[in-house]
Amino acid sequence: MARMTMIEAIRDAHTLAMEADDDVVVMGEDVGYFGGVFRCTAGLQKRFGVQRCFDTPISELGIVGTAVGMAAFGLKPVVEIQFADYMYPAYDQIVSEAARLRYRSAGEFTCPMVVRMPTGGGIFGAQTHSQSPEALFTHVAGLKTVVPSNPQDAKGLLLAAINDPDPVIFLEPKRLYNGPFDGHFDRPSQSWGKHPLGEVETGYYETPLGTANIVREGSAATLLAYGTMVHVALAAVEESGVDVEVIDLRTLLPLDLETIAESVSRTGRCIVLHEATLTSGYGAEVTALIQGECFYSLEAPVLRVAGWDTPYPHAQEWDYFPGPERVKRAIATVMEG
Amino acid sequence: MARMTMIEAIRDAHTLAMEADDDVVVMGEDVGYFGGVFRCTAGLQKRFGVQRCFDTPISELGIVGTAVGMAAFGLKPVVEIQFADYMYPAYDQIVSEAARLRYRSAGEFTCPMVVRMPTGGGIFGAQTHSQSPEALFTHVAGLKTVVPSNPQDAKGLLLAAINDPDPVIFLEPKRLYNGPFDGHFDRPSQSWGKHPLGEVETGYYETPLGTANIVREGSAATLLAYGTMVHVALAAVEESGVDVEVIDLRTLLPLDLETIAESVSRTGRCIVLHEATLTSGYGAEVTALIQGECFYSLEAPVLRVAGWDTPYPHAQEWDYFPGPERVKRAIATVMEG
Amino acid sequence: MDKETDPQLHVPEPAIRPGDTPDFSHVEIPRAGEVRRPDPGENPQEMRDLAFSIIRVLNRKGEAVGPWADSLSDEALQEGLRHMMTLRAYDARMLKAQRQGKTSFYMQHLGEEAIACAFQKALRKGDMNFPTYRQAGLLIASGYPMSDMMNQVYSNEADPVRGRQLPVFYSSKEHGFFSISGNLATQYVQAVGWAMAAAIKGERKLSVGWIGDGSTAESDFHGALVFASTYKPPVILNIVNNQWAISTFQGIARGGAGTFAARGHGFGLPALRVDGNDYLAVHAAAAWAVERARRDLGPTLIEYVTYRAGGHSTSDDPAAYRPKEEGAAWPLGDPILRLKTHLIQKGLWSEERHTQAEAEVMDGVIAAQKEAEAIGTLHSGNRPSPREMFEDVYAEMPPHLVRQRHEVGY
Amino acid sequence: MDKETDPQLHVPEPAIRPGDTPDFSHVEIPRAGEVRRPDPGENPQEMRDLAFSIIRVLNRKGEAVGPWADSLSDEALQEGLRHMMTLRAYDARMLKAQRQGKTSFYMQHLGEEAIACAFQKALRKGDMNFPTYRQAGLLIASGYPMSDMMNQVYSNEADPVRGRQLPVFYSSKEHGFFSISGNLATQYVQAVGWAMAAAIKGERKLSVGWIGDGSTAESDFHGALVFASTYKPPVILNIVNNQWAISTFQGIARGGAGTFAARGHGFGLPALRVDGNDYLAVHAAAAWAVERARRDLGPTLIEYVTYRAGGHSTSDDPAAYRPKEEGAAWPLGDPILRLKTHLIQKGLWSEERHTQAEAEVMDGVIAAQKEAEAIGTLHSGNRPSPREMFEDVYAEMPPHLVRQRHEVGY
Ligand SMILES: Cc1ncc(C[n+]2csc(CCOP(=O)(O)OP(=O)(O)O)c2C)c(N)n1
Ligand SMILES: Cc1ncc(C[n+]2csc(CCOP(=O)(O)OP(=O)(O)O)c2C)c(N)n1
Ligand SMILES: [Mg+2]
Ligand SMILES: [Mg+2]
Repeated sequence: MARMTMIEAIRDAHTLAMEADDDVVVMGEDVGYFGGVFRCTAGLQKRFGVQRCFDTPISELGIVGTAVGMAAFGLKPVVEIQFADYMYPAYDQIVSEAARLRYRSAGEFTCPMVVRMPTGGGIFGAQTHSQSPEALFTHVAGLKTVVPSNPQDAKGLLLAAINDPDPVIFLEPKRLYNGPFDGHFDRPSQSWGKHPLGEVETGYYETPLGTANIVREGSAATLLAYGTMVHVALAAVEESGVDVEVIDLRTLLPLDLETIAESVSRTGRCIVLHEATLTSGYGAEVTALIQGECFYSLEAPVLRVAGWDTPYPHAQEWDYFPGPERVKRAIATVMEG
Repeated sequence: MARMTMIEAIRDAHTLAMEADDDVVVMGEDVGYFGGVFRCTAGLQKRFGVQRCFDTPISELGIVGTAVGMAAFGLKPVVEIQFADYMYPAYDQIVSEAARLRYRSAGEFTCPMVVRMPTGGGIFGAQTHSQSPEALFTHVAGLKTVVPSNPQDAKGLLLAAINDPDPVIFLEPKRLYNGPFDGHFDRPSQSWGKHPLGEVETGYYETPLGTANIVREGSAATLLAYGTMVHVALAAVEESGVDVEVIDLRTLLPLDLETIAESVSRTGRCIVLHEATLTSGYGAEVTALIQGECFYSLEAPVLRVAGWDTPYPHAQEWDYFPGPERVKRAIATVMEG
Repeated sequence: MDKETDPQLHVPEPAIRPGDTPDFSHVEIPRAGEVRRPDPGENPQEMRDLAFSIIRVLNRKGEAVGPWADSLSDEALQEGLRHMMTLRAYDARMLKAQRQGKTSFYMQHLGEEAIACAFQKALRKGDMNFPTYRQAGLLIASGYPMSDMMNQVYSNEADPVRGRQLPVFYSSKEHGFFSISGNLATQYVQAVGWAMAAAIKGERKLSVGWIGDGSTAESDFHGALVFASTYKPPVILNIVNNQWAISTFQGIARGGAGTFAARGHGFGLPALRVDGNDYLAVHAAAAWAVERARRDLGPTLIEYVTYRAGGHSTSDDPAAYRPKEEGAAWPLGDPILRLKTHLIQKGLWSEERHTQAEAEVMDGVIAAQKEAEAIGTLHSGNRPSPREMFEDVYAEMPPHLVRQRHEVGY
Repeated sequence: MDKETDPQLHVPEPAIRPGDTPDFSHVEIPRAGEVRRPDPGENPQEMRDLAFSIIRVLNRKGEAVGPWADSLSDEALQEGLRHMMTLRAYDARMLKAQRQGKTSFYMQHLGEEAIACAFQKALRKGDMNFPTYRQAGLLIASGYPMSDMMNQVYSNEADPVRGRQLPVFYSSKEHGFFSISGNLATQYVQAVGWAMAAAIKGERKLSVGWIGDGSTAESDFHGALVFASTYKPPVILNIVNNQWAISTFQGIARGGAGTFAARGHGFGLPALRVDGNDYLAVHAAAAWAVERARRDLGPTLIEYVTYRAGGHSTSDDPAAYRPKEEGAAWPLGDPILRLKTHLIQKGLWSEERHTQAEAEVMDGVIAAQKEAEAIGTLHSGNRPSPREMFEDVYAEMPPHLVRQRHEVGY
């Protein structure tokens, strides 16, 4: 075991994957010499050479488009989109190409590629450095979508994603890079230095895609979250004094519906959390699934706590961010229902 | 009143809007001299000149990107994306630019623009001529999303969309262009010639955005649909012999939640239909809203009938398309629940 | 400053529309043999002239002349003629099959046969094309079984892509033919990525991007040129300028540039412009670009000047936007006729042999068609199971898809 | 064919990295006054040379020489100097304010002040810039109130964009400054659309697209050039080549092209390359392009050669990827110093007046800052109400947003 921030854990995963497999290559804007604006790829170019880790022109289309070609050749490209907010120019290549290549060629050509991107707010990044576009990926057949919430998972999930034979969208909550964040923006920042999940297994391991993690057992209600919202959920639950179960989804697609349904059937109440815009967000899908699976156990409607249906504002960051107060209110509401 | 196909109704709306307002301009691939691959803009160039209706290079990014600039100048561009499946290159301009311009400039610059695109399957168009990407728009704050199901609505909704001060995504179910289609692919094609809604008001009228339409009253359950699925719903209900209410949503965002909630509270059962891929489809949002609004009236879980979570296949078109048989089974299931 | 003017939108218009008399006198066509052939290693900056002329080998008399001649043996030329004839016969049969309702859709190559057929012969096994829907010649020239092409067009049980794709969206890794997308231009940048991968691995393989004149306006075209220009991998970027993009003439996509080949100049890429109806010129240009790639000298951009003599697809009627006689007036002629004349002129062919070859070729096509139709056509006979609809979305079927498959009863 | 070679990925690298001695000897810089000035109406094909040189007016001695000189009056030159000094002082104060925690983020213009300041003076009311985040000079040169700029940077209650945008993402229709996006390049094609609208309406207004060297790789750059080349509306397309895109040197985006201006050649656009640190050269080139637009002669592409002397933003430390001394070694010098020298040389300015002007300018900036800070800074004082978060998503607030606003208690 070793102490790592999420950045270090991601870097470690890259290093191990590149050591294990010559076909793993890394590229993106500023990822080469400089090592990425968040330093997630620092040291890779020096260690593995410019042919395996290099800077690209500022063209998200080009990054993903060439990665699709590389993957079809037989490489395993791991590409970084500097912020999730900038993935749109690559969206066509992701949706129309990466996601459908195996299907339309009946397995003749495949696309084992990982597209990493920092997501979420909490750093005063405003509308172009704060978005959480996961629902735009979960709607697309052929993609897998992963969101880690801590260094231990980030490393294991990234290694599993790189090893996956299909394209994986790997969303990294940037507010968690250096420490857990429970939404109490007015308290001092935490670091991973003292958090139990900042203690990361050394060496190669995979955290299988498609398995959720019950991070707090409880019996009164089930709180479903991923990424930063896992920490918000935990804080809100402690503060609420209600015995709520908290599940970290980790992989949005494929979703570990079994674990979720088991929990909600047991507790009879459910809240889904995310930072992304409410309408047609991923919470809608989870809610629809749960009301289908657990209809006869539900004591109250499934509640969604999410970002408002507005762009992510700058000055009003903490009015936008679905923090512990909103979650606590939701817990109270769902317990009344 | 005049008999019109949906194509003619759309053409009529263009003509009236261009007559009424010099600032309305029309552009897109093949829309000028030729009048569009579906003929929706036929005659406009001849009538209004090449400065107001013209062909563009094959660049969906360029079409929408220049339209944003035109709209900011003060024009009201109405642009055609040849198939919804080809909107992805323009997605960044739609999501990051058109949708957010008013917000980020605090109302100083606005984007009164309509992006029309044919959607849906049923014409053996396979994965690149069959998609229904509405959920990719409803997730985006700042956009309105409209889906007409007949000529009368298509005209009125398009005129309302053109007159709207904000960007509107106007999705045209191509299988309805020439006639209603109830999913019985093995029966002769219908035309709008005999359908009551093929009788279209002449002259200028608007069908307000955000109002659903109860197309069949019923008491046993509520079936929510839009576009082609409205006709599938109606056929399935007649064949099922169950007294199901059918609501045509018409506008997905803003959604007429009031009409929907009133109906579902009354019937206690609900099915949501769409052709798009199930997971994270628009049905998820509607389901999540209904279970929230009508929780205590629901006798059974809200059911979704939708396209499978695969790309739209060619040979297996009718296995993919959510036709009347699947809807009837859903009616039976929801009535049992 | 000179006097100001009210600005106007300048919308390019083709010189001729239905009702007018076809007129291609504005198309500047140099004489065959006139364009120089620089060494493939020459500095691209020194060969800009090549983007503004047209490399031609076959002259009016059918002679092969000039520095780009002689890239092919007699046998290869005869084989080339047969490939083009086969493609044309295949097109004719498939168009008819579509009209008979045996499939939903078809796209033909009429007038453009030389380009893909000749280009393919400059490649070798291991190279990869990223084609558009109008390069079936690559498959024919690489010996892909025609019945498999038809199985794809018919979406029958033997369709290699399991009925999932629109007709003509073939895929064959073995034959260096990348799965066709349907979204224009997207594969152009993938071709560059594939070549980057070859470069990263140091494997002697090259890739070829294909794009239509109209599609060069798409973003992926730019992405491809930016990455190709930056990393200089072994890729050849082909632009097939067949004058039309559905109803839109090439002036709309080309705008103020003299030629599509000129697009390469902004990126420092060598750019050739080639007579696309001249089998020999296409092959020679291909071989030149292939040499650049194999010597690791970097990418080449090539524009083929040709004419889409048929409709865009079976859904299109070009009479609505261009004179019916325009095809006949096209000054670069018919690629099959031109190669045939050359072979006759060389004493390698005759009218009789040609008639006989036509019959043979058609027999072969009909035999393949019988084979395919015995398996099934779109609406009749064996077709891929609905079960297959759920396969290959992922390598391993995730639980939600298994569930959905069960709902369909499989 | 020559011997084959194993291909390699050619990854462009800057000549110098931290630890090396700065060396710009590979940057070819013509002498001031050397580049010809064609008539704006000349055929773009005849002026390709202009994309491969650098238009310069001020020579080493500070004299204005050559055919591009004399576009500005003495008063205008003095005003220009003051604008640049104001921008630099503004930057200094805002950088400090960010370090003091008064806002979250800032982006400076150090070394690039001449470009936006001079360009703006070639425009008139009604024209529209589509700027990036590094063109605040446009606002300063057009007389936009500095306290409003600061209100935006502080996201306070008087912020014209209501706290919604990242600092420096200004917006002012009145001052011809389009709302900044944050997504690189997207506005380049919008500028073309705006000019198309002006052309459609026949209104004598022009638009200006702005983009950085690195961002030319984006798709919107291509879209802009394609549409500009096709419809020839009154638009000027500016590329600010400041040598760096965050940590990436310009060779990565430029690839094999000699210059960014050369990108215009593939589209038949006239393309200039200009000394971006020479206020007079920038203004003269701008005026030339403006004349083209006003005479409806079509778009112009201009590359400004400059150097980003500061960090990319307050989140960036350039010492990690380039030598600290690189800025000082930049051969085109400092734009303020160069104009100052010119004015002194012309007898219009002196060291004393400069020192005095510096103090005056700083006083003005400090006064504006006091005004803005009296209203509030990001984390203290008056800020826009959370209620505003829900406004302007649409013209009229739809029911679901009203509901959400109520949830927040407004
Ligand atoms: C992204 C995208 N936009 C639009 C289309 C619709 N479309 C199909 S073919 C075509 C014309 C293409 O013209 P060109 O590139 O010249 O190729 P050609 O058909 O002439 O071979 C268009 C607009 C598409 N398939 N994909
Ligand atoms: C679409 C998009 N991709 C990436 C980014 C992140 N980013 C912001 S500035 C920048 C560098 C831009 O460099 P350049 O265009 O040269 O402009 P400069 O900063 O030098 O003025 C990058 C990569 C972004 N804002 N938008
Ligand atoms: Mg074409
Ligand atoms: Mg730069």
